[in-house]
Amino acid sequence: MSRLVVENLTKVFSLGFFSRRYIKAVNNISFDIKEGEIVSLVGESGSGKTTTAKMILRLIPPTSGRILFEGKDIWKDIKSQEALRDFRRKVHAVFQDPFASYNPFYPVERTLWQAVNLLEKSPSNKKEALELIKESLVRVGIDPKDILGKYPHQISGGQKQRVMIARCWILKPLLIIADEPTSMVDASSRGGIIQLLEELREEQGTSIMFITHDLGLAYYVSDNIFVMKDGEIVERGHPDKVVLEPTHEYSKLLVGSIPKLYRKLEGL
Amino acid sequence: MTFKPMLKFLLRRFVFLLVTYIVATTIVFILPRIIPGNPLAQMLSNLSRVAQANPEAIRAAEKTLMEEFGVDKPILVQYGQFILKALKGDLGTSISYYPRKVIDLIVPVIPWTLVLLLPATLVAWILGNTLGAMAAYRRNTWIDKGVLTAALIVSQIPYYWLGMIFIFLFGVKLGWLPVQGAYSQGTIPSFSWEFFVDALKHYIMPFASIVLSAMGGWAIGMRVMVINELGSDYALFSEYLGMKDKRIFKYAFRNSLLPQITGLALNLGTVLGGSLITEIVFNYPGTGYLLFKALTTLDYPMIQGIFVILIASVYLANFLVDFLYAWIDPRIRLGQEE
Amino acid sequence: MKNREILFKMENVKAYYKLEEVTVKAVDDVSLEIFEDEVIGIVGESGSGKTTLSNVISMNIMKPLTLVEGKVFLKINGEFEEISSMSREEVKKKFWGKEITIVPQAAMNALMPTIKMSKYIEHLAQSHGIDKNELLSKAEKRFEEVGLDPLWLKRYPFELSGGMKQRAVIAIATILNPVLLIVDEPTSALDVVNQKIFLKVLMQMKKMGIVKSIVFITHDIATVRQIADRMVVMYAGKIAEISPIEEIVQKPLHPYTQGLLNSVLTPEPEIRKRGITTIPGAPPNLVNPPSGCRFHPRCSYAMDICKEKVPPLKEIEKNRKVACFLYMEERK
Amino acid sequence: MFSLMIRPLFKNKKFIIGISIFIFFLLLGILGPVFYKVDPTEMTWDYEQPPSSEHPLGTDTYGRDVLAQLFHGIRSSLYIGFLAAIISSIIGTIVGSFSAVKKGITDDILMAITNIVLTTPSMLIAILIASYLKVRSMEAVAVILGLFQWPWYARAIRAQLMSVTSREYVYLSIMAGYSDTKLVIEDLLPTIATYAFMSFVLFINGGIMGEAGLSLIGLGPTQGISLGLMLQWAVLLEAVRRGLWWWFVPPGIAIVAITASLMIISTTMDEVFNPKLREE
Repeated sequence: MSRLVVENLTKVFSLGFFSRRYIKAVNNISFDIKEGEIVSLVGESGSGKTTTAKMILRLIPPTSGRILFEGKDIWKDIKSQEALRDFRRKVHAVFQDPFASYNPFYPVERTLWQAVNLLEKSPSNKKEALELIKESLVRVGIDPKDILGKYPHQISGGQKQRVMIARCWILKPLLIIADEPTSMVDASSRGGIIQLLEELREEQGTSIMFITHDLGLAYYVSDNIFVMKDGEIVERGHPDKVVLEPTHEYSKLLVGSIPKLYRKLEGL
Repeated sequence: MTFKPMLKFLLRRFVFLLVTYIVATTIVFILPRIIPGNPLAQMLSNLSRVAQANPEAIRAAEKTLMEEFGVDKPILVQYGQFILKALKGDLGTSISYYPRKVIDLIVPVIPWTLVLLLPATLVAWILGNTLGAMAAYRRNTWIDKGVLTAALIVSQIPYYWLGMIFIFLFGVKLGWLPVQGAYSQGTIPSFSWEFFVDALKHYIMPFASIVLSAMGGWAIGMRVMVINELGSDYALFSEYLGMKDKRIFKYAFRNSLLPQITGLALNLGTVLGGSLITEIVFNYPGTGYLLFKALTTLDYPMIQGIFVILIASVYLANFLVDFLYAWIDPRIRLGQEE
Repeated sequence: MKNREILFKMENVKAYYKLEEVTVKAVDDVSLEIFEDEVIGIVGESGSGKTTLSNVISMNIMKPLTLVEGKVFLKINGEFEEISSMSREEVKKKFWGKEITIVPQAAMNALMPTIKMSKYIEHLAQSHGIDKNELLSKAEKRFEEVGLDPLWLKRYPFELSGGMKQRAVIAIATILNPVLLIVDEPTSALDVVNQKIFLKVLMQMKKMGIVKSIVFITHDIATVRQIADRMVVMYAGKIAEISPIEEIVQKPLHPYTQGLLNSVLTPEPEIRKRGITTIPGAPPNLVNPPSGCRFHPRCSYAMDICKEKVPPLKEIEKNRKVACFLYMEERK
Repeated sequence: MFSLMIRPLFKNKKFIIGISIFIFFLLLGILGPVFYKVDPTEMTWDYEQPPSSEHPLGTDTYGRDVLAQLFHGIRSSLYIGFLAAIISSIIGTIVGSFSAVKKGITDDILMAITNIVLTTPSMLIAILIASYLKVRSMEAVAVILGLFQWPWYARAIRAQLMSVTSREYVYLSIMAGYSDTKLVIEDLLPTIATYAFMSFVLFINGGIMGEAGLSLIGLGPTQGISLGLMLQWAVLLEAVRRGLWWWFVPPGIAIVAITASLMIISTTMDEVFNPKLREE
């Protein structure tokens, strides 16, 4: 069964007061994500992939089209505060910029407390909650001593992203939107973060949607790839099909331009 | 090369300034009519005090005033009349100089204000920017620190107080310069050499006090801006290409001037306010002094008239600055602003 | 690999950031040669000292960065000149633009925004005491070579698109035919299509002999792989490995290089098969780097000697240098 | 975190100088009138006396004690400055944050208004309004001044909030089920706090300078004594041209010292905080 269904989703931004201009950021896209599936939405900046992610996360409303999560339209069928909290528990995100993911005024663990407080059955007391937080940190390979009480600028980017995944581990959402989770992390930390996300899927059947410009990452992790260009999905399918036999002109150009490790690019 | 984007920019600025000017003059119009305590009635009752004690003259003045303010008509009609008359150059009749027209009283004092304000503002702007840029160029040397500290303090000295200190020091104590007015009493303005020298002597102190206290702010702003520009990517790349330091500095200076021009436009109102007060301190026969007189005699038609003109000139100057800006910055000229 | 002429060399260079309270040992005892007619890729994670190394190569040394020890030589007219004995100002006057040019990270904003590019070229000619018409016609030619209509010279930089700007920057950077071009993370702000165009133009400059050698600094191994002849792997202020590119990709020697290569994700079937691994831990703080081999706390092959002694960078195969005791033990 | 932010300030020499001068004058304004119990309005026959042991700063034309006037003047000027700053900060914060949070047409309209006020020569409008008020209390003067100095601050607040609201940590707080109020209090306000404080300091300057300007043109407070009124009396009664320096020099020095010290505080705060923020 599909966990998330996106139907004819469109987002138009309007700019300017006197001379209004319209920008179609997302243009009539449809796709779905199954239980335990990892998909990637691949595109350059300005392709509309981040706007799509924000609409699915219920951060900005679509202009038209529907987003169905577990059969319910997330923009029309969520009416009560409780229903919204339930949605927030079930759909979560890891963002690109580990520095911008933390408010510099608070210790790092604030983000985990936020997650604990969002839980349906929050731990009855502070001590239990702290235990849960520590457990989540251990789970993502961090010694709680290393980060508890620290401020964001005191820990590394890789650690910050791991704490974000710890947050997801506490919430155990059904769908995680991972918006470029590794692009600002050093190469040697990158693999660990991807592995942690994959483990979440193995253990809990979490569906994951990577939003990325990195076709290499998408090729490696995904069951299904959607290539976006100027607000539209121009190519979709199994990674091998998209990468090895692209059909659309843009995906051909994209695949042909990405530097590879074991092959030289043509025409250099 | 097409100048269309530049025209578009200027047109947009013009419309904006026009709208703003209409708002400002509306405030000028509406204030006496909405402020509690009915200033209009006060004005009428003041008449007997300020106008010559001739009852007929008072009644005549009262009548003119009632007509000019049109208090018996609906407010929109009043507003329409106010605008129409203002467009024709009729700003009403002065009370304290009844029956002279406000416009006739204002026109002769405007040149004095312009002669003081324009050169002083420009000189302060140029000197301040130059000093600030020099400080940035020799960053962290004693020149930089000296300029910065001096600018920080000087920029906080109000024009008029500096003027008072000048009068006291150079006028009263040392007796070098005349202490008030724009020319010696008893001389009649003319285009003679003697009059010019006399006027110049009177000019130095008010001019210097405005220049000195205004330039500190420009210097501080310019210094920060040039330092930022010198650290920007194009400055680095130019350095890597072996461009001469002087040239890179010129680039930074040029690019820092652009925001300073905007700053000049935004500051014109404040500068004008400050120089009006300087005129009062020096008994300098400009618009400020006339305004002061009008304020002390509660000559509201005159006050209104002065404001309609002053605000208009601020906007005109603003528009001129926009023009200059568009002319200097290719990004605006070619239509890629903001 | 044929024996090539050396264009540039540095010997035992230590370049530290001397801050008020601490000293960051960003480049610590590094020796390196750059040959004529080669593209050398310097690869490392953030904080590995790769950008500092590029600053040393160009002698762009400004407080708080200090050259503590070591010498830097550049071959000028067939003779090595010790540029490390000169001040930054001197190097700048004598060599920048003409012999060494750096293309900065944010190449998008590298052009003076409020004058026309032709004017900029004229200023450049003035600075170097060249006839401006001569340089302008050269610029026109160079613009054509990088695939830009020379008419663009009469325009302002902001009228160019992102990819065009990048090309204009290369054209201008190479206008005085510098022997050594240093390119610092130039492609990270570009989309892949423009990245490729940029690399193409860069290689073209070299093939045409406009620049002799290129130093390419990046964190992206796959990009270096595309254009470099040799790759230098930096870790915590030291060189871990220098090898010809094919060999290092096929058979990385240093455990760090192995880890780095195993974390590369490119859209290739080999990668999907290989999987992705992580190097445990995080790069060290360069204020107090670990004793011995700086990689030893994260290294799965670490031996006792690694904690005590600093492994020297040694040639263990032809043209391949590595700083790791694993291979020195093997040799014994 | 708060102490972490404050500490570097007190390591900065310029900041310490600035804050010391300001506190000194603040204390003069608060405690001066308490300890120096001379009535500043009491007229005596000792008129236009130079400083003496009896009148440390001499007397004016009406025989009033200048030092007593100075203490009261500092107090009133600071009071007006603070009040004007509070008004400007409130208006600016409300306009700026509404613009940033509501976006769309609300933003367009509020920013249009802001730009209009920004281009309006505010000092002139202040003079105009003041001229129609027959009785002007200190508070009225503060309101008139406060009404016109907020636009640049509103624009800056809007810009800052705009950039903060598109930060990931704000999204993450929303995704943690935060209400709008909680979001504003926990995530948005702290980010603009330092900037708001710096601006507040500059608004005080605007208020003090503005009061002096209005007073000199004859539109200052109609009751009480302020630094501006002292200067106005000195001008009106020709103190300058008659060389009565003790009358007009002290209030000027007080104005310059207070505003310069606040300026130093604001610029050093900018120096200390900005690079930090950039690093992060």
